[in-house]
Amino acid sequence: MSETMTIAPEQKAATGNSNKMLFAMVGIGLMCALLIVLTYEGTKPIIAKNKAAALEQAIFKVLPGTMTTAGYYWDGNAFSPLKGTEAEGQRVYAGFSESGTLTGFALPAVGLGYAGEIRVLYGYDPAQEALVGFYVLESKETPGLGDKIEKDPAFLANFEALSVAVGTDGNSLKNEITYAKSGEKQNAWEVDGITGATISSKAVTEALSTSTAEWVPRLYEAKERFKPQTQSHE
Amino acid sequence: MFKQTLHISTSPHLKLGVSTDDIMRNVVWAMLPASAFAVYAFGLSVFLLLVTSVVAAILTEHLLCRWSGKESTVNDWSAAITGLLLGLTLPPAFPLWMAFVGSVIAIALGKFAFGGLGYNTFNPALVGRAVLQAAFPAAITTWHPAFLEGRFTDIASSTLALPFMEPTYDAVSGATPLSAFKFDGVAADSADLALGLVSGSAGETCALLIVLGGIYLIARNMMNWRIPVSILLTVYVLSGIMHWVDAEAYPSPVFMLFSGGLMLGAVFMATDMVASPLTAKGVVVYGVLIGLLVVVIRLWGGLPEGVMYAILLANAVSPHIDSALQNRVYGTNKKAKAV
Amino acid sequence: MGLFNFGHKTFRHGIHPPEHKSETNGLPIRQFAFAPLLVLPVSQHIGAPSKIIVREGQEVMRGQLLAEAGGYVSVPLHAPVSGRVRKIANVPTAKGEMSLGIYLEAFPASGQEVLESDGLDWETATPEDILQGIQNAGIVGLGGAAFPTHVKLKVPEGKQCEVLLLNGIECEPYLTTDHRVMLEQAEDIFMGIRYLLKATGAPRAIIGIEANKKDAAEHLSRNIPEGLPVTVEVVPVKYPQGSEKMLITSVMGREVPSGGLPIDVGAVVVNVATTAEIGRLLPHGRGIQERVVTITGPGVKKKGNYLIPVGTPLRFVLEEVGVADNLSEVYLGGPMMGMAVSNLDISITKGTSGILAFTDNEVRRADKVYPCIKCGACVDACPISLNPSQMGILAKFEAYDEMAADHNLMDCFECGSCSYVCPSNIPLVQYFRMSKGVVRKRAAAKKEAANV
Amino acid sequence: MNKHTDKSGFFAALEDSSSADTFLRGLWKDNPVFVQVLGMCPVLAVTNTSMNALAMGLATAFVLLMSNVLVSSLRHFIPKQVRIASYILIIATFVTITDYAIMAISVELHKSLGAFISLIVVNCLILSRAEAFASKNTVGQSMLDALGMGVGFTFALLCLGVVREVLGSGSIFGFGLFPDGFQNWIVMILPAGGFFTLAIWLLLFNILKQKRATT
Amino acid sequence: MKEESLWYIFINASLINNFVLAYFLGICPFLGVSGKLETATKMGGAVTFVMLISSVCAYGINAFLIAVGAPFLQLISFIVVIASTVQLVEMFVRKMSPALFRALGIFLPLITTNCAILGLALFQTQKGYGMVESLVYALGAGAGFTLALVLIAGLRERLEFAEVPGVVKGTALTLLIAGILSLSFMGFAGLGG
Ligand SMILES: Cc1cc2nc3c(=O)[nH]c(=O)nc-3n(C[C@H](O)[C@H](O)[C@H](O)COP(=O)(O)O)c2cc1C
Ligand SMILES: Cc1cc2nc3c(=O)[nH]c(=O)nc-3n(C[C@H](O)[C@H](O)[C@H](O)COP(=O)(O)O)c2cc1C
Ligand SMILES: Cc1cc2nc3c(=O)[nH]c(=O)nc-3n(C[C@H](O)[C@H](O)[C@H](O)COP(=O)(O)O)c2cc1C
Ligand SMILES: Cc1cc2nc3c(=O)[nH]c(=O)nc-3n(C[C@H](O)[C@H](O)[C@H](O)CO)c2cc1C
Ligand code: SF4
Ligand code: SF4
Ligand code: SF4
Ligand code: SF4
Ligand code: FES
Repeated sequence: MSETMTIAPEQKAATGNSNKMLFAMVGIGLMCALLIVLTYEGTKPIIAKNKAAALEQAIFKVLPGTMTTAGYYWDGNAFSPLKGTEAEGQRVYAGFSESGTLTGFALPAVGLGYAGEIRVLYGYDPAQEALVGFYVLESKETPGLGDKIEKDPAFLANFEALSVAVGTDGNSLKNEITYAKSGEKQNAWEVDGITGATISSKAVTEALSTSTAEWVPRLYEAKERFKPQTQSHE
Repeated sequence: MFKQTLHISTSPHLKLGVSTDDIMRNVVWAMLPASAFAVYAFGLSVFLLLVTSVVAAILTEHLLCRWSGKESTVNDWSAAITGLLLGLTLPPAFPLWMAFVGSVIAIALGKFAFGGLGYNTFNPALVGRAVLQAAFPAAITTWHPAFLEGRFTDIASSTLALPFMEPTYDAVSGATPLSAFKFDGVAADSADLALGLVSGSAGETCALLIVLGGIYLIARNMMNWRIPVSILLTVYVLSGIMHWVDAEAYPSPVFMLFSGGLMLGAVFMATDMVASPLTAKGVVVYGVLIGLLVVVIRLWGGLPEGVMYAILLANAVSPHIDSALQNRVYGTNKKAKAV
Repeated sequence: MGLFNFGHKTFRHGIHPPEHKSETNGLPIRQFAFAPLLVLPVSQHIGAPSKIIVREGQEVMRGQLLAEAGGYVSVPLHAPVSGRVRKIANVPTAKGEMSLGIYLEAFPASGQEVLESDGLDWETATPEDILQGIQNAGIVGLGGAAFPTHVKLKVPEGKQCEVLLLNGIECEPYLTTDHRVMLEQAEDIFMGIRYLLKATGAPRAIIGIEANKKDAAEHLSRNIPEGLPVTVEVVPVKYPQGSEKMLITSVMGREVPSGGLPIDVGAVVVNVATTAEIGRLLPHGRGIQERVVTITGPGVKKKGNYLIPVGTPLRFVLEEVGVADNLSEVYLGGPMMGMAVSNLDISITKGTSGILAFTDNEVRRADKVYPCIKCGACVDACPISLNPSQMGILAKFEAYDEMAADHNLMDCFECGSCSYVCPSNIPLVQYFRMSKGVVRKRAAAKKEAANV
Repeated sequence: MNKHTDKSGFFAALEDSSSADTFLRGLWKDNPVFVQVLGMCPVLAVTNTSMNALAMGLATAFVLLMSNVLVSSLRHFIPKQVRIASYILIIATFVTITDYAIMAISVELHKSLGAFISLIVVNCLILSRAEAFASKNTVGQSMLDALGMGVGFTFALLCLGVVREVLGSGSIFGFGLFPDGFQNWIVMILPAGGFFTLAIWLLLFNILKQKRATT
Repeated sequence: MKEESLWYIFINASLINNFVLAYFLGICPFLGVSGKLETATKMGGAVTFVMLISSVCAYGINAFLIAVGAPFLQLISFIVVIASTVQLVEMFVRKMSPALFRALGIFLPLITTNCAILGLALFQTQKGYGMVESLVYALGAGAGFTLALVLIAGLRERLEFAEVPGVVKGTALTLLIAGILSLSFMGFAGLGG
């Protein structure tokens, strides 16, 4: 059936050999490239959709009442709609309710925990001047101890209304988020820690503290300018 | 006149006369004061904990020997040491079933799998504890306070947790001096530390009684004094320097010496000769390495305490220490040949 | 005291077994009774056996030659008593084998006079004369090895003897012969030194003595003859300091290279009793007939240091001094290196420095052997700084070649310090003796195979 | 088209009793993990849950199957000198395809398998089957071999995954097994647990072997 | 956002998340050559060497692929480049230093199919490390790999003469040691942060 079986190898002597090698490699290379590109193109829309859905899911979790979202990035002076190539640290997602009112912003933050980086997404509502939601994107913390930051209801309750009021000068927080030992929370801007997982809960606190100190004043100032995506371009 | 037949034996005909089981038995004696204090400070729960871990260790050793067709080696006392030491390193209200599991692992994995007494390259008791710490991190970092009222009549609820079930902890639970320092910046009083008036693992709290046991063994030439001395000296000097640099951030060297499992580890665990180097020089390097790791983990690591990991890591390095620091064989260096 | 440099010079490692010397070190040397029948193996030394020159039935005088040297590494044998050669046949030896020897029946009224030949004047004799004289006198190392002394004294071409070291250490527990010899025979020792200095060409001599024999050290240093270049060096008590390698290290601070001889570091080591014998015998041209032996141990009734004729049967000796009923073990030599004997028909030889008798109460036998727990006691004990722990494990796994190649097995001189300290009762030195044997045999086999 | 080429069909190969052997060999006697000790990294790294183990096993089996088929069909076309390079190219292609496929199926799963999907490229099990079997046998035989080895590999991964998940998380394929309050043995899902579990499986195999040898 | 310091990257790759003991990368050479200390040391050296080189290459390739918009060729290019790098290094070393070649020679081809190398390339890309960070990461990973290998080799050499039960001998024992070592390395958690 196939020619390769009928052609005796000695017919293609020494001269033909390197040609054959080249031919084979190029042939295989082309075939491989074709297969890969086909798969890539075939799966691209599905993957993009999956990823977007996962992101939305997360945003909905940290911004209660959100129906639609829109991505922005900080270019140093102002917020512009996402183009897709910006670094993660520059991004922020705005959420809007059914009626189109701003429900808040979702932002990622990173802290160094017990077993490496902890990546979280948190929701900031400028109307309440508080964090209103919190979700762990990625963590390697010890199951049973450090992973309480994802599951412990008492700890998660911290982020239902964690005060991040902007100070009078407009570019810093009145009170930065600070850590308090379990059961010793006094103020609205303190995070009530987890006994037995001090390192992890402190890491989360620090991640939020650093991120909010940088972003919240900016977002608070610009909050009026965010509109649902359809008319978002300013 | 000579009725009896004479025995033939090969020289030397004299023996120092201290045998391995003597040493092991005496190590158990030396640990008894600290064990008794643990029972006194934490009550019935610790008594049950120690009994469980010792019995489980001896039972495991016996059954493994039987199963593999060897003569039982439980009467060399080494399994009892492993069990007792494991018990002493566990939190006072640690669930008994977990302690049982730990002892089985210590003997089966830490000792038997390597060929039994004399061949274990890691300290068996610490292998048991390390597995427990990784398996049940919550239980092993939950500390029960010392000197509770009614400790001789009540048993902590976590102690009696059902096998394979998560324990429920009594509401009262104390922080160890080390975690109090690391996470809250509070240093305990040195006298309290030395006398054991603090919370911590069952057998680690009373530094003085541990030292006493160590001195007894050293005096009877049953323990290598170089190991505890080099560990403690290293910790003292290093943490002294750090404390001098920044007294706020780093605890005092005395605090470092008497807190946590350092004394227990330096006196009874790092000195396990099986997993430590052979030569005098090697043993000092081993001690310094342990001291260094303890200081590094305590001051800069994520965990408040690092004695167990320091000893296990030094165990792993000890073959290299051994081969690097062999004595020079008599008459074989260049100097001798040059003469 | 200022007389000698006190006690910091010593070698690495070593052990401190209980000394047990006080029971006999105060007892002067006494002449032992003559046994009715002496048993004299012709091989009492390392090297070729002596060649018998007497016939069965022949009458011999005390001091008469019974056998002459069987070669260069060999010495003659002299009659210890006057009597008749009863039989020339196989005799029992301490090693347990039979070997050729002479049964000599003592005359009941044997006189004290000894046959003499031409003496050798130390001032006029040449070194060669002295070496010949030493061989003719049948002298072998009395320190225990029984190696022909004249061979050892011959300094090879190109080497130089810087120091003549006199071994008065006597580090074995229980033994006190050298101690008594130093106290009672100082004159003979100094005379012997004169011969030895001449024979070896050494400019000076050092007497090494352990600190538990300070009286001997004082006695000797006070009596050093005018102009004789001798010093006394006192070293701390530690086993096995009496081994020539350790002694050289303690006194001279040098190490004999692995596989080498003392002369490689400019030393020749001779035991003090050997020296005394040389000093006593050579001026009169006599041969060895008797030696000092410490008889002691918990099983012995009349302990002491006795001058015993060579060839006296062990049974006779024990009957004379009286032993306990529950006798269990008898050793020739000290308890650390000596050999246990089962046959009391063997006899005292030139190499016998002590006889120890232990009863059932003292002997700790058949202790349970545990695995090596890596305690390092043996490593800290081994004077050669070997790793007995590792070698013991290798021996158990029969890795003999690895022991020799990587662990210097052949440097082990079998002092037994490692076995003494091992808490796990591992028969370390016993393993090493056997392993050395195997290695030697393998090397010989290989050589043979190469030659074929 | 003669009888010979006919025989190389998949079903024909399956009928052949030696072919059944080809298939079963990978499953048990020459199990890539327990017997050949190949491709250990994924075995240890992604077996902390049964789901991961299954997914990784199937992904590897898929790559193995596809690359075996391709290598076998191209075996007369690929010159000897460049065969390893071609195999690597082919394997990398299928790994990339698998990678995207899994991402399309579930982002979550892709995240938990991490880089180990990509690392299938260097799993020597695949290269060794390509070199040792597919390059010398018919397409049908190679398929059988790949299926056998792939199933054997998946089976081994599951052996670890199930044990580790049951003890470490108290569940199997995510379904809780025990009543509330079961104490998870967290060490089992940590790296050390991977080493221990594999060691214990090997131990069991050794004991089994010893038992069989003595009887 | 907090930047990882170079020191942290090194400690993290070598101790905290050791490639062998925590990430299970390079297990096969780990099991294969950890029996003898000498070979373990050489293998460690060879792996570190190749890691450093392929780290730089991977950084360059990744930048290029992103620029041309063909991220799907990432894996295929990495593996091809690593394989060729190993070949080139092998040829280069053979020419330049026959002694080094004799020491590393047999290990170099083995490394081609070592997942630690490819894993390094993938991880550094995933983490978005720059050039210098990638190099430090490679150095840490190599050092950690060597450390794990050398420690196990020492223990295995010592256990060669031990009365290890027959059923534990071999791979099972090596895995048990690795497990205990992996537990011990957990003590480094949180360092360098
Ligand atoms: C094996 C192990 C894993 C641990 N994992 C975590 C962790 O993931 N997160 C954490 O905060 N603490 C972890 N810890 C506990 C910390 O070391 C420390 O004990 C605890 O955070 C102190 O909290 P406390 O002072 O409130 O008891 C772990 C401890 C061990 C022994
Ligand atoms: C075959 C042989 C040859 C010897 N040759 C010499 C020698 O030439 N010079 C020397 O000083 N000692 C020589 N010796 C003696 C030994 O070095 C050593 O003194 C003797 O074995 C007793 O030593 P010891 O009592 O310390 O065991 C020789 C020994 C033997 C067995
Ligand atoms: C372990 C050991 C201990 C020894 N102890 C002594 C000793 O205490 N006194 C002694 O004279 N020789 C002792 N020797 C023998 C010496 O090494 C050396 O052979 C002897 O002093 C040489 O003198 P000699 O040939 O006159 O006997 C010992 C040998 C060994 C191997
Ligand atoms: C001073 C000393 C300390 C010891 N420490 C330990 C120890 O920490 N853990 C242990 O399992 N055994 C210990 N042992 C007992 C013994 O060495 C141990 O059972 C062996 O490691 C088992 O082979 C110790 C023994 C002595 C003499
Ligand atoms: S017998 Fe050998 S190994 Fe033992 S201490 Fe003496 S010289 Fe060392
Ligand atoms: S003295 Fe005995 S138990 Fe101790 S290390 Fe030496 S051989 Fe081992
Ligand atoms: S190629 Fe990969 S799977 Fe194969 S032995 Fe090497 S590391 Fe292991
Ligand atoms: S990449 Fe493959 S071959 Fe290499 S160590 Fe990992 S599993 Fe083994
Ligand atoms: S008694 Fe010590 S060497 Fe002879």
